[in-house]
Amino acid sequence: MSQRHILALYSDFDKAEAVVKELRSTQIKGFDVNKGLIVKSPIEHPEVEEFLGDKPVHVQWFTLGGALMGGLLGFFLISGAQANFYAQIKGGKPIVPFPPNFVLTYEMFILGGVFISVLGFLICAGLPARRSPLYSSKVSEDQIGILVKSDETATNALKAIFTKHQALEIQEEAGK
Amino acid sequence: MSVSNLLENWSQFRHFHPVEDKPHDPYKWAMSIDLDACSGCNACSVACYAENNLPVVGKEKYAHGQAMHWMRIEHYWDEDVGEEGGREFPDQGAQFLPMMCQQCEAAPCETVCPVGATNHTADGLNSQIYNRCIGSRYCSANCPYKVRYFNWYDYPSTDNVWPAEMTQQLNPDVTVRGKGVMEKCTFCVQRLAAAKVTAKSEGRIVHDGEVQTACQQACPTSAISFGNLIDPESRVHKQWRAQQVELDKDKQAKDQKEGGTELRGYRILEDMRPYP
Amino acid sequence: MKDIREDIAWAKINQDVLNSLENPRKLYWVILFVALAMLGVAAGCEVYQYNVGMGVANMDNPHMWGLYIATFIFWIGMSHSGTLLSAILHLMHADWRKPIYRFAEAMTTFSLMTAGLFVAVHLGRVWQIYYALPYPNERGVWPNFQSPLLWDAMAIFTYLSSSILFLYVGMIPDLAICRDRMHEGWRKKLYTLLSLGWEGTDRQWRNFRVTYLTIACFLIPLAVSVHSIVASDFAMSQQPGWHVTSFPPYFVAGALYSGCAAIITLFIILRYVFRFEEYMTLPILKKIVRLTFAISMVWTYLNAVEFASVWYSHDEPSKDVLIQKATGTYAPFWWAMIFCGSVLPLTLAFKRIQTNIPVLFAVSLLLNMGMWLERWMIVAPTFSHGIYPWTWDHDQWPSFVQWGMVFGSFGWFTLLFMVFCKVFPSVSMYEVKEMVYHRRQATKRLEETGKFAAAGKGAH
Amino acid sequence: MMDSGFDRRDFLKVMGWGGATVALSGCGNTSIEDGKETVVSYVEAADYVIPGIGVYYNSSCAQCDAGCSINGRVREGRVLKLEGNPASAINRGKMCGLGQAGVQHHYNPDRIREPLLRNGDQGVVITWEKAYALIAEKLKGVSGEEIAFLSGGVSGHVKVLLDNYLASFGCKNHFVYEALAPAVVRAANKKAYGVEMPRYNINKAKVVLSFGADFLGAWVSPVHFSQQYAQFRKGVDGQRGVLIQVESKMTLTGANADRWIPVRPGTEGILALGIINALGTASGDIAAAVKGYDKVRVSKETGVPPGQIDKIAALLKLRSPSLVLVGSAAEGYAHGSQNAAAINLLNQVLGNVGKTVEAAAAVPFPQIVPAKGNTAALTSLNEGLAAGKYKVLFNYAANPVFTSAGALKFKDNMAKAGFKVAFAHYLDETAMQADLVLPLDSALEDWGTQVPEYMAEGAQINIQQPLMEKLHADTRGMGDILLALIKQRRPEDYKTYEDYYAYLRAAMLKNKAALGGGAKDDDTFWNETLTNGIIKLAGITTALSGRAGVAGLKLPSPKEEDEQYPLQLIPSVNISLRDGRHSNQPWLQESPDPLTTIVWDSWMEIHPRKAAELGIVEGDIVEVTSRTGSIKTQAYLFPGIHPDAISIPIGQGHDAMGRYAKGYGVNPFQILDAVFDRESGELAMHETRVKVSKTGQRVIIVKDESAAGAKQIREKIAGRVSTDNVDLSKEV
Repeated sequence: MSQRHILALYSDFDKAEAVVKELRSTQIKGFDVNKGLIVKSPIEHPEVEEFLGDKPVHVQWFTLGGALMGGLLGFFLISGAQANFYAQIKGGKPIVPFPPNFVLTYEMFILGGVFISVLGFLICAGLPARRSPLYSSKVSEDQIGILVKSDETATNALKAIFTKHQALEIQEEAGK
Repeated sequence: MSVSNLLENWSQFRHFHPVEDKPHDPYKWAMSIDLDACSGCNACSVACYAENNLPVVGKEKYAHGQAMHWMRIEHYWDEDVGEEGGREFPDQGAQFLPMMCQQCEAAPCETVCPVGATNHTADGLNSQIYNRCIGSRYCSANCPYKVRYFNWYDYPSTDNVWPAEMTQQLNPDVTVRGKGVMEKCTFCVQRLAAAKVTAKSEGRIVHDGEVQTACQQACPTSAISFGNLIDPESRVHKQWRAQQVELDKDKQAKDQKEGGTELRGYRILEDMRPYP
Repeated sequence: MKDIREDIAWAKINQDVLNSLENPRKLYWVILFVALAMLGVAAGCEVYQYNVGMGVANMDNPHMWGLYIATFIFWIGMSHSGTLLSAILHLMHADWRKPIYRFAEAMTTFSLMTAGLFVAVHLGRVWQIYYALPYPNERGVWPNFQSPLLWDAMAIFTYLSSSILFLYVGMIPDLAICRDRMHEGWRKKLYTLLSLGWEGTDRQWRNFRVTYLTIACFLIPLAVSVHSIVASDFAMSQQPGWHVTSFPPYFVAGALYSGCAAIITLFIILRYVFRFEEYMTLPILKKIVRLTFAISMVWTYLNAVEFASVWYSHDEPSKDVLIQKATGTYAPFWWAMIFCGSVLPLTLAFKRIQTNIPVLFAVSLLLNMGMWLERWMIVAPTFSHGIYPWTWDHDQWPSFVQWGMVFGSFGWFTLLFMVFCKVFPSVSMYEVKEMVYHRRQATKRLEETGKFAAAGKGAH
Repeated sequence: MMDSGFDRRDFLKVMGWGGATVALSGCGNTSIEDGKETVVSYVEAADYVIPGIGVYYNSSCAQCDAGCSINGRVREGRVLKLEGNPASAINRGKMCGLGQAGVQHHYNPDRIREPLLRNGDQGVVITWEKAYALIAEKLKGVSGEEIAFLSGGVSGHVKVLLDNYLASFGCKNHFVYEALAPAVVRAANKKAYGVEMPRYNINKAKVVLSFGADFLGAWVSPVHFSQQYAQFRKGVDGQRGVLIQVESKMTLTGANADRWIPVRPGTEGILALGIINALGTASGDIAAAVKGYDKVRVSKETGVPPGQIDKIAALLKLRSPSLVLVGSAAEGYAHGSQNAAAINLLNQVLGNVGKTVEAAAAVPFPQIVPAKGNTAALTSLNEGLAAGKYKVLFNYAANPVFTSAGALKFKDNMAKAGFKVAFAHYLDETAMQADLVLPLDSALEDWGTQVPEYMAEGAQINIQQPLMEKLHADTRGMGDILLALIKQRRPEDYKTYEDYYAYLRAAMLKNKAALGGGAKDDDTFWNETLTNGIIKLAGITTALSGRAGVAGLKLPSPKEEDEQYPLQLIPSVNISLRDGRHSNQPWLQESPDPLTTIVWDSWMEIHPRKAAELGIVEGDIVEVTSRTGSIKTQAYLFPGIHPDAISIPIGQGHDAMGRYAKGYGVNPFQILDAVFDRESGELAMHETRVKVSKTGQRVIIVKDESAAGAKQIREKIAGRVSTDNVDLSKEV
């Protein structure tokens, strides 16, 4: 059974919210609201997250891991280099002096945190990504897009819902 | 690099302080200068130029303060002479003070070098690795005595520093430094190294007086003593003891007050600076 | 007065900002050309210095460091307010930062790049600069991790890379807009590549929000640590005038101060050159000016604290250095610094001045000059009046090479910055949209609850 | 010299035997290559070259007349550094900066490399054969009276050859000229003690009262005196010696004194008499002679407070033996001999003669004892030249065009000589005036013997031997040149000597017994001599004469104020530049003057008070004008000078002598008036009166000390010993 995409564009969040609510409340065969619904918006909008329901974000775990890894790596690299490779007394200080190593560890901690966070972001957000089959450049301007993926059978029902809520435009994947 | 190696070194180096835990053994080079004998004649300085291939920078660069005298003779006048309201004449002359790298035990220059080009050697010297130096000049900025000299120019290729004939005088045991590196008094490390090798091949340590620095050798009043501080028979050791100077003190308390034994100079008495 | 018009259409925002990428005023090209010429001066000086030796810069013993290090600190300092505006204000949900934070972040990045160049210029053997990197090698030779200079290198590397990432991550939605709006050509390709296929899906936004917040959280302590470490270059040394406990906060305050002043300057320039009057509005400027004023007072206080602690201490050499600063060769510069840094900002307390663009432009430049002088006054007098009396009062006036390099660094910075503004949107489009949206919502709610007064803060 | 027979390689074979004891670094036998300055490639090095091992050879320092023995480090055939020879009683292994710079004399890029013949303003390179032939030609038909030979102080076998050469013409015109020799003091000593230069035992004295004798700096034998000084400071009986220095301009010695006493220029003798008076121990005619010199008068005339005179007298009485020295500052006046006599009298009154002033030993070979230079010789030569007496003028080891008083107009007079030959290392000012310039070997490439003028312990003859192969092929040793010249005159007597080396060796071996090598065979003796670098002899000692009378002692009161020329010019002697013959050694140029730390230039020292009167600040370019001429230099404010005097150092201001000397500073000799010591006829160096005017220009003085003048403001960096009983030392 083939899947089809439909994109509907709305001019404001209220309408989009209403659409999403309706989609949730209506049982349409061949359309899973949890899997087949993507909302595209031009701005970061907390309400969107609210009406879409709780979806977990995992970036912070990357951050934690990265920061710890950076810090540990930094400290052991530095101490190891001092103690093993470069055993020279400087300024009457111990060979492996803690205070300067802490400073560097701190920097490495941040460096690791930032780098791995960004990496985590790319992974979690699925970037870089191929463009989805239906996209309107209006989404990056001022309109809210609702992209649904469903069986062919559900198409009409979905379209009806979109139209009901005064979609500015409905795009449909070319039929197969 | 093995883990055991690392751990072993680590525990050892955590306690590594040159003054307390690990005495320099068997050498700890040290110098003392009898300021009362020093007449300020500059012989040491010229001897240093001769021994260590120091460039003569010429008037213009000297005017810019770019002279390379590892050993410089300073003089200090009494405060009020010649000033308004002061005495008309000094009733004594200047106090001369030969100044060269103090080879600090806890050297401020060593910690700050970003590339580790300056280090403390096991025999108590503050070494400078010319090859490693990148010329950040932080060491000099942090040197309390300002006895580090930077190669502002490429002296070997500068006119009239070493014309062809004069290059023949250059001491082959000492590097001619190129532009952009820091240099300073080495306690004539080339002589020390040679003496140590000789002594080692004969299965002994270097005797007192066996090796002299160029300045010490030249000094007409023998004001400069140089030797191995560890060696209880060395002149330096005896002088230090007589003057009640101790390496690991940062303030040299005397049991007699002014008069009997005048204390040692090097005067940054504060934190963490025991001298070699 | 409102920070921004609330009825501004989103499409117009896109259009206005994108327009800046292609149609700036003519002045843009003038600035670009001047910057290029200034950079040429510096390049000439560097070639000369590289070939002949550091001596041509007129440094000597004890004046081992000159304007290079002073200007290095200046540029590092400048970078801090980008972080301040974008990260701190982001965490505090001050939404007026939104139209201006992008260029502030760019300023951070480019001033760090400028500062990095000074490290290279300053080195006696710049061709061996890689010795300072902790790269593994067969001989087991590592840099000296005890050196504050190495901390510096590390901190700056961290800061620079984090800033670039922060700038980039925050720009991805805008790059997507550019991608969508731009006609075919190299720009389109560039934006397509850089926008990573951003489509504004809910999943992307969700992760984006968390990531941006996380990096902002990291960036704040990082920024503080960076300038503390730069301060450590001095505070960790044993020289009088440098060995000051209060240096790290003092440096950070100075950094924020000079950065804010620079933001005012660039704000005024961008507003004019790229026709951003709609976005970089006077109320926002006013807010920055007030912030600057507050920081200037913090700086003044820390300055006073430093003097006072020296004054009441028993550290004679430090006292001498202070007296030398106020009365010696450097006195004119020192007093100019006090004037520019502490007296002049008092004018910013006047409301009329807070929105007077020509006056602000002049004042902001003078503030920056004051801050540059501050850095110089930290570096130079200590050399001319260190612990060791033999080298006292040996003054060394920097040669044209040093001045040329300092002069050229401004050209370099301007060049990078201006090119950036032409290639990337210097106003964050999506965030201005958010700002407009939220303000509108807030106004609507206020209208509903019948409260018409107090339109000031954005609502959330 | 090395044409055939005994060549360098043979010499080295011998040296390898004798030098084994010298080779401090152990198993060293190195080669001095005979191939010019070709560096031996390590890849194909000869078996006996051990790269990296330095070998040491003893020789003698020729930088000044003190006669220090040196120990040169030779590596891969190049001399690298000079150290002192510990065996010498004079310098005991020590060296001054001037001596260290000897290698720069040797390697100086401005040395003359070929004989030069004047052609207009140009010097044309000629061969040695041509040069010798030319000299022979010019001397043909010239009588002995028409030849003049001007030289610096010479001793040893060069002197013998020189004397013989001149004798072959019947020429008695050997003018021995040294610009800075203590000639007046010698004369006064001769009168007081019966010898020109007794031995001073500074180390045995408890108090040293020095009237302008810069014995730590540039006076007579500074390295030797410096060692004595160090012992003197430690004290004879544990009591630290006290040094009092009386002079108008502070010298290096003055700067080391416990009490520095500025006197009005020229009144040193009066002060000495005043001290004798204050001592009150003299009797007889001495007491009578000093009767008039009471404290009040002396104080008025010398400017020294009466209390100070009492203190000195008390100290001298308290601590005996003491030593009174008379130096150049006291002798440089028209009444210099009187000053010196008065000061020597003080030694007698204090009973120091025989204790701290002892008889010195002399070398028992009168032919080789040094011919001592003085300035009176130049004056008489100058007169002769002015009168056009001389057809041929030889010049060796002196630079009178540079060092003669401007008022003598020596340069103009020299032009009147028919043919002028200069034996020189560099084209100095005098060589520039010569018609024929013959290049000399440096002291490190030449053979020779040297007899120090000032003998430390016993007598000694210094051996000078080459430390390396000649740097330039076409230079010759002075001995070789003289030998070649003398062969022109007396071929029969000298034909057995291939070169100077052969002559020297033969001459020394002939006196083997007298030189202490009686039992040894020739080669052993010779090798040992070369190895040691010195020959120590018992020497002959003339006992010091009892006491000098006060007859003829007449000291003029200080002059009235001179309205037109209000200041006294003191040309000061710099420790490393001396009379300017070494100004082309860059180490010395860059070695700061100890008191002012100025380098590469001249300066005028002036008392701050006087400077304030004249509105002069440091760095002002001032014009110093005397009756003879004027020079411009920078002003340096210096409290260690009497306000009635200014001082300009000697040694700079060359307009020849190569890149390191030419064009730096000014030459105060140029403006010296022709005033002479009435008794000895020596030039009174300090008698020129000058006026100082500002030119309006100002420069920043190039010096090492900080602009603040190196005062210790806070805690003292260098501790200071204020009185006599503190033993100060400093650790690094």
